Amino acid sequence: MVDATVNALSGPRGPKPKKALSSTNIIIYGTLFVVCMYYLLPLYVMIVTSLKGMPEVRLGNIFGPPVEVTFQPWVKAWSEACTGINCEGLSRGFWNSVWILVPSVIISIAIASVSGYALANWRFKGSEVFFTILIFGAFIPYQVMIYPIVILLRESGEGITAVLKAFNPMLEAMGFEGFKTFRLMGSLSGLVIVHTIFGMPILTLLFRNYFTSVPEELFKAARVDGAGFWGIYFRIMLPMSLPIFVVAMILQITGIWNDFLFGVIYTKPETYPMTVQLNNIVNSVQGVKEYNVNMAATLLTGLVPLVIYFASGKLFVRGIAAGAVKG
Amino acid sequence: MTYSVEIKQLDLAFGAVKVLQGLDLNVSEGEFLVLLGSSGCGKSTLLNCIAGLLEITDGQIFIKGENVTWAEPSERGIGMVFQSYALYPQMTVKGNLSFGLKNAKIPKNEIEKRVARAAEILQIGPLLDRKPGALSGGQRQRVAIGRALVRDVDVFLFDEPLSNLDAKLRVDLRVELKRLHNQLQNTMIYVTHDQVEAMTLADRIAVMKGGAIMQLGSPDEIYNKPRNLYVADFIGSPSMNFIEGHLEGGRFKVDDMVMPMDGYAFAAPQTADRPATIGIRPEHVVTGELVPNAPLQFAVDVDLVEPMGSDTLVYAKLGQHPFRIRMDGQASVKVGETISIGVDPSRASLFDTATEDRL
Amino acid sequence: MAVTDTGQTKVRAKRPSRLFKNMAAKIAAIPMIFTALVVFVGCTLWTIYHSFTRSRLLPAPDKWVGLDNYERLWGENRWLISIENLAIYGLCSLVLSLTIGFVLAALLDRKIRFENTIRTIILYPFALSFVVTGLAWQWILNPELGLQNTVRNIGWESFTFDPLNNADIVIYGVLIAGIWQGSGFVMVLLLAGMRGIDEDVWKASRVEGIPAWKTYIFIVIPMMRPVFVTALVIISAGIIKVYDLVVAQTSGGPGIASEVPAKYVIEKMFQAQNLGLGFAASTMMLLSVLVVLIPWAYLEFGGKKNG
Amino acid sequence: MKLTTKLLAATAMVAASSVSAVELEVTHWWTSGGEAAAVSEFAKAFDATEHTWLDGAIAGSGGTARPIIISRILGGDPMHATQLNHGRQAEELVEAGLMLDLTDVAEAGGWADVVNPSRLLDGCTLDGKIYCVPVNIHSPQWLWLSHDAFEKAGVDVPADWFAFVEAAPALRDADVIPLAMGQQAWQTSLAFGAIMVAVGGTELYIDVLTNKNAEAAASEDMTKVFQAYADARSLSDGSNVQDWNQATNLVITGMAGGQIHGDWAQGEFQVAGQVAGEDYTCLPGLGVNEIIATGGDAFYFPKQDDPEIEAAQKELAALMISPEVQVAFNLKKGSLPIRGDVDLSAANDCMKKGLEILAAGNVLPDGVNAYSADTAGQLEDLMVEFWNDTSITVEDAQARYVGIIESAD
Repeated sequence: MVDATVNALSGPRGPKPKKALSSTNIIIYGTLFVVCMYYLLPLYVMIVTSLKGMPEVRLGNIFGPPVEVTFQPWVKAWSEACTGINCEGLSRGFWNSVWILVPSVIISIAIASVSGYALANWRFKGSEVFFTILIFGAFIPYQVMIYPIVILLRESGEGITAVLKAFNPMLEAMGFEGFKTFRLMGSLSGLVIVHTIFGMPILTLLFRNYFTSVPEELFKAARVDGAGFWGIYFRIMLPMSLPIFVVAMILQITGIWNDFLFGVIYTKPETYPMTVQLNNIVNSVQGVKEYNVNMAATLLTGLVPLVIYFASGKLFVRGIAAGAVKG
Repeated sequence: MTYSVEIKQLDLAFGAVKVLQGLDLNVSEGEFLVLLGSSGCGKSTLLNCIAGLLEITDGQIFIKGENVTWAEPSERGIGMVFQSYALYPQMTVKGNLSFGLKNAKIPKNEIEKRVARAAEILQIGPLLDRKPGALSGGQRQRVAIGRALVRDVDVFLFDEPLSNLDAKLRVDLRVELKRLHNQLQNTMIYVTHDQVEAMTLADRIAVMKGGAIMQLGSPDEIYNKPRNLYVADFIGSPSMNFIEGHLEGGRFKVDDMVMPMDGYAFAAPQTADRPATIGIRPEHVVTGELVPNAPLQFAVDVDLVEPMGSDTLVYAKLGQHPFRIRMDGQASVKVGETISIGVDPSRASLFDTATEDRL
Repeated sequence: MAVTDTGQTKVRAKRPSRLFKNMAAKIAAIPMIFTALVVFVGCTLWTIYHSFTRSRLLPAPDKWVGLDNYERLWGENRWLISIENLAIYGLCSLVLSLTIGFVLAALLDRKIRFENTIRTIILYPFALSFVVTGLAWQWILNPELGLQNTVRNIGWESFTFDPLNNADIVIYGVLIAGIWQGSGFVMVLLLAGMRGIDEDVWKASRVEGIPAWKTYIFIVIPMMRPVFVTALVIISAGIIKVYDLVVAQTSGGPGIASEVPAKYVIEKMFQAQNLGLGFAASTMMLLSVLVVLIPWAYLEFGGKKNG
Repeated sequence: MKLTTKLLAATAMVAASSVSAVELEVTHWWTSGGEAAAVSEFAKAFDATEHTWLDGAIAGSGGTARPIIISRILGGDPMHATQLNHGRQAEELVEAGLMLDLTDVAEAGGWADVVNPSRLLDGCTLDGKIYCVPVNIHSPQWLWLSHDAFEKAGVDVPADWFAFVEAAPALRDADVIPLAMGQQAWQTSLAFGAIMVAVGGTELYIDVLTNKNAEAAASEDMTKVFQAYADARSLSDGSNVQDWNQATNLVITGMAGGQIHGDWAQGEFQVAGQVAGEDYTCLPGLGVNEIIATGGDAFYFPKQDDPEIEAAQKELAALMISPEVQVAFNLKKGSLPIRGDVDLSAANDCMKKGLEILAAGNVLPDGVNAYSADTAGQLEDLMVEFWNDTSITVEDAQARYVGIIESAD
């Protein structure tokens, strides 16, 4: 399907509209214009609202451009907006999201690409069964698994703590400070694990399909040349699949950045990702709702995926289509 | 003597599907063996087993007398060339050639030496710093051969190496391969579905069908003395004419025709009477002024004529039986005409209709 | 030594153990196997089992109550409203996003100019999170200061469009935002499918003089059946998970008029401290996914073995 | 850590010998203006010790915050102290042994003698042990009225709920929403409780909410309550806000006539600089039955395995209930202190009304305490649904109400 989606970019196939100003053409371009307006409208409204002062917002013309442009709402949303007595604005959530994002993207892609590679080139007994379960797992509503994962994280946190603390007498004897309690639940590392787990089906599918499309003979040639599992992965497969890694990165960056559910359940206020903090800022009101600040905050949160989207262009399209469609 | 490659009772099954069964094959030192068959006959599978890319179910494989049944592909002393070239796209030609040597921890200067030698033999010196994407099909295939060459191995395995090339290039490279074999004198096992390649290249051909070797022999044997109906039908283009009839007292009878099989070399001296099938190659039929010299003569009705330039292929009817005749390109034959033809029974083949084996 | 210097000199003559065969691949696949077995299968079974127990704040595996939680669930108005909302939202967004997606794909497929720009515009909302989408539309649909007020200011005094504060139509307010966010994605899928169709089909229909719209309806759509089915499955799976959008846009309000099952589950589990009921509700969600998934899987993989 | 705190910590170390300075993370859902001001009083007082208050405010109502708090405690990542309504809510957590036993602190501080009404402490007690610190008394049954709004409408500020209902048409004519109401479930539920006390009387309230008497819930008196509640919802047409403080803000700005809400609404008036009696009026028990149900907030201290932290937790617990902190906190919060032995001369008009009622002993138990979170949630769902869906008849609603009470636990 990756190939089919490339078709999507290869150029139109339908009949060509006849003359430049035929009635069909007017209808087509007219419809598309209206459609584009509908899709652009909210972005436009968000931008103009975020640039207005509150008195102007209260005038009630959401479509009107700002009479007096002010960046105060942006400043406030970024560094001053309050949730409770914390008035650090969205910046904290932004950095939390970054700290969640970077390891999650790297780890999930590393694990999924190796899994996909093992599935495509090194099938073993039962590997297809695990893969099928994994793909079906992608359709299981998260709600079914959320609670047991809380328990899993807690128990493994305690297990790791027990292991670490076993070294404490030794470390203390050597004059070092002992290990503290290690927690997965509520910590960034816990959320990274959750993102890795739930990113696994789609990424593994993506990589498996890609590696399957790599000619098998290439793999055979490498084996004849004496390369093993990791040798072929790092020396042959990895260098020739950079595009698919970029696609996976786009997929994961937007997906993890936009996550709300896991952020709200598996973290705590200090480690809230940006989306959760955004919701808190907008829905935690001190007297009057400051719509301009809210919209600035909303835009700030949407900025990262938007930048990724506009910068990556066709790769984004390829990513979502490849991630969504079975190969 | 030790064979270069020796396969004993090889079984391969994917689940319940048996792909290869009880297969035995010996390849002598320096021999050029071609595995020939239509797709799905198991020829590539067998090659992959020899290379160690497929794990066999039962049996043993020896290379140079060493039991390599469970060895890794790189431990077997083989080099392999693939149909799709299978060059590593991100490496230069040089990188491609030296990848296997690096994996085997060969010293650097030795690598240089071997790469240079291979480049010289294959005349790909100027291409060493290019990436495969910048090469033509023929150049890629040379690099692929070079990759096997640098490994300095005893056995070369070719998996339909010329199939992806266009017709003209294929002929050129075929000739070059033959020359290479003459020069290197390595054992080569070569898989193809193209009988011309097989006939031109092979010291011996193994015709395969359904995971078994139908006939193993020199190109001449395969062509002139096919061991069964399948091989007879498979080799030769256009393929052999078959007519079902009876063998009675050393004569072949069909309808009201009787063909004395004088000069035919029977496999067994006293062959009992039985239903039999005669096979006559279209190119072994003579026409025109040569007919009177032929031991057997018939008259056939011409159905269709296909002029092919060098030859003319005539579709005719011998009694009720369709019969193809390859004639000279200059022959002028018209549809509806009745012509006389001559056949030499010593060049024909006779098969037992029931067992399909050569009589 | 028979084997050349490129190979190692040590050659295994014995068959290696099956377990250790392919060992590196097996080790590398451990995270995947863990995810598949422990998380996807294990956690799901755990939840299903506990949906039959009287678990409140803490899981109580020993307090078996049979179908009590399910009885309570289906007797509860809030759940019924959630299901009804999901049905309305699901059906409308399926029909609308497939229709809109197809029409847009067909329009974009007609060799128009600015195709890339238009596609970029239609798809960008998909890059945004549901929280951002919900908040943006919450603001646009704000009755005092948003769309309604603007239209009234222009002069249409009686104009009323206030879905977020009207319990009867609030789910359509959510739907508008949902369609805005997701229809571009459906368009891309369908466009990819459309371009996967052999171009000779278009040549043939032009030779026979069939009008374009007829070609789309009678030839292109039937040929795109697999793409439609895939899109359907993906949209459905997404619909059942709808949570953030509702939380951000309406918080389930006014009242409980825009509640959805996903939100119901989270709230029963973590807020009302009735884990058992939450598990029962999430098991129902799982069931509804299976209702979509199993026929699809049967159709897709029924004949052939390999995915 | 700042240098001053370090110095403080150093001196405290000498004074308190073995106690070293720690940071305590405290979660709560007090995020509105008045609430945030109140909670910073706790923080200030605690920071004045050698320890540090790490604020973990969770935005949204208790409904949003509780799941986060509970999942963290259950998930093995407990905060050091947290707000939770006492009563049934935390019962299972205590039973599971996840909460710190504060009995020794309570005995040292003589909580049993100072906490008034003593019922508040009962809510913190399980099997004779004390697990939480009640910090304030909240009574939900108040009617808040905007003087501005009634002036606009040209009618007197009503003295009770019934007068308010009569004045409503005049408010409508003046383009004022008579009754402000946030759309979150707990707010409509709270209003129902208030109307129940006012219209149905205390006996009915106790019978239904404390004794879980389904017959009483089916009685005719209860029908009247539902009727009055149905009338109230028609008064709130046009009040399209979600959060309670937004609704209060409608009253503060005179855009709405009144709001049925708890005494914490007072904090918002205070932040807006309004004066009770001049800018707004508060009517406990909706002015009908001058009686208040006493719920309140409490702090729990999830168990930690670090003795230093445990010592600091106990210190915070003792601090929260100390007289000075109680006064400072409650004045900002608009709630009543949990001890009768403090000086509240600084309290405003509304608070004094509450104190008087409290002193007179006209108190009711809070509905929250009697029901499990599960049942409370069901009741809230019913109330908010009824409030928002005018097609549900009074009879239907009552029938469903009876059903929930019957199966309550």
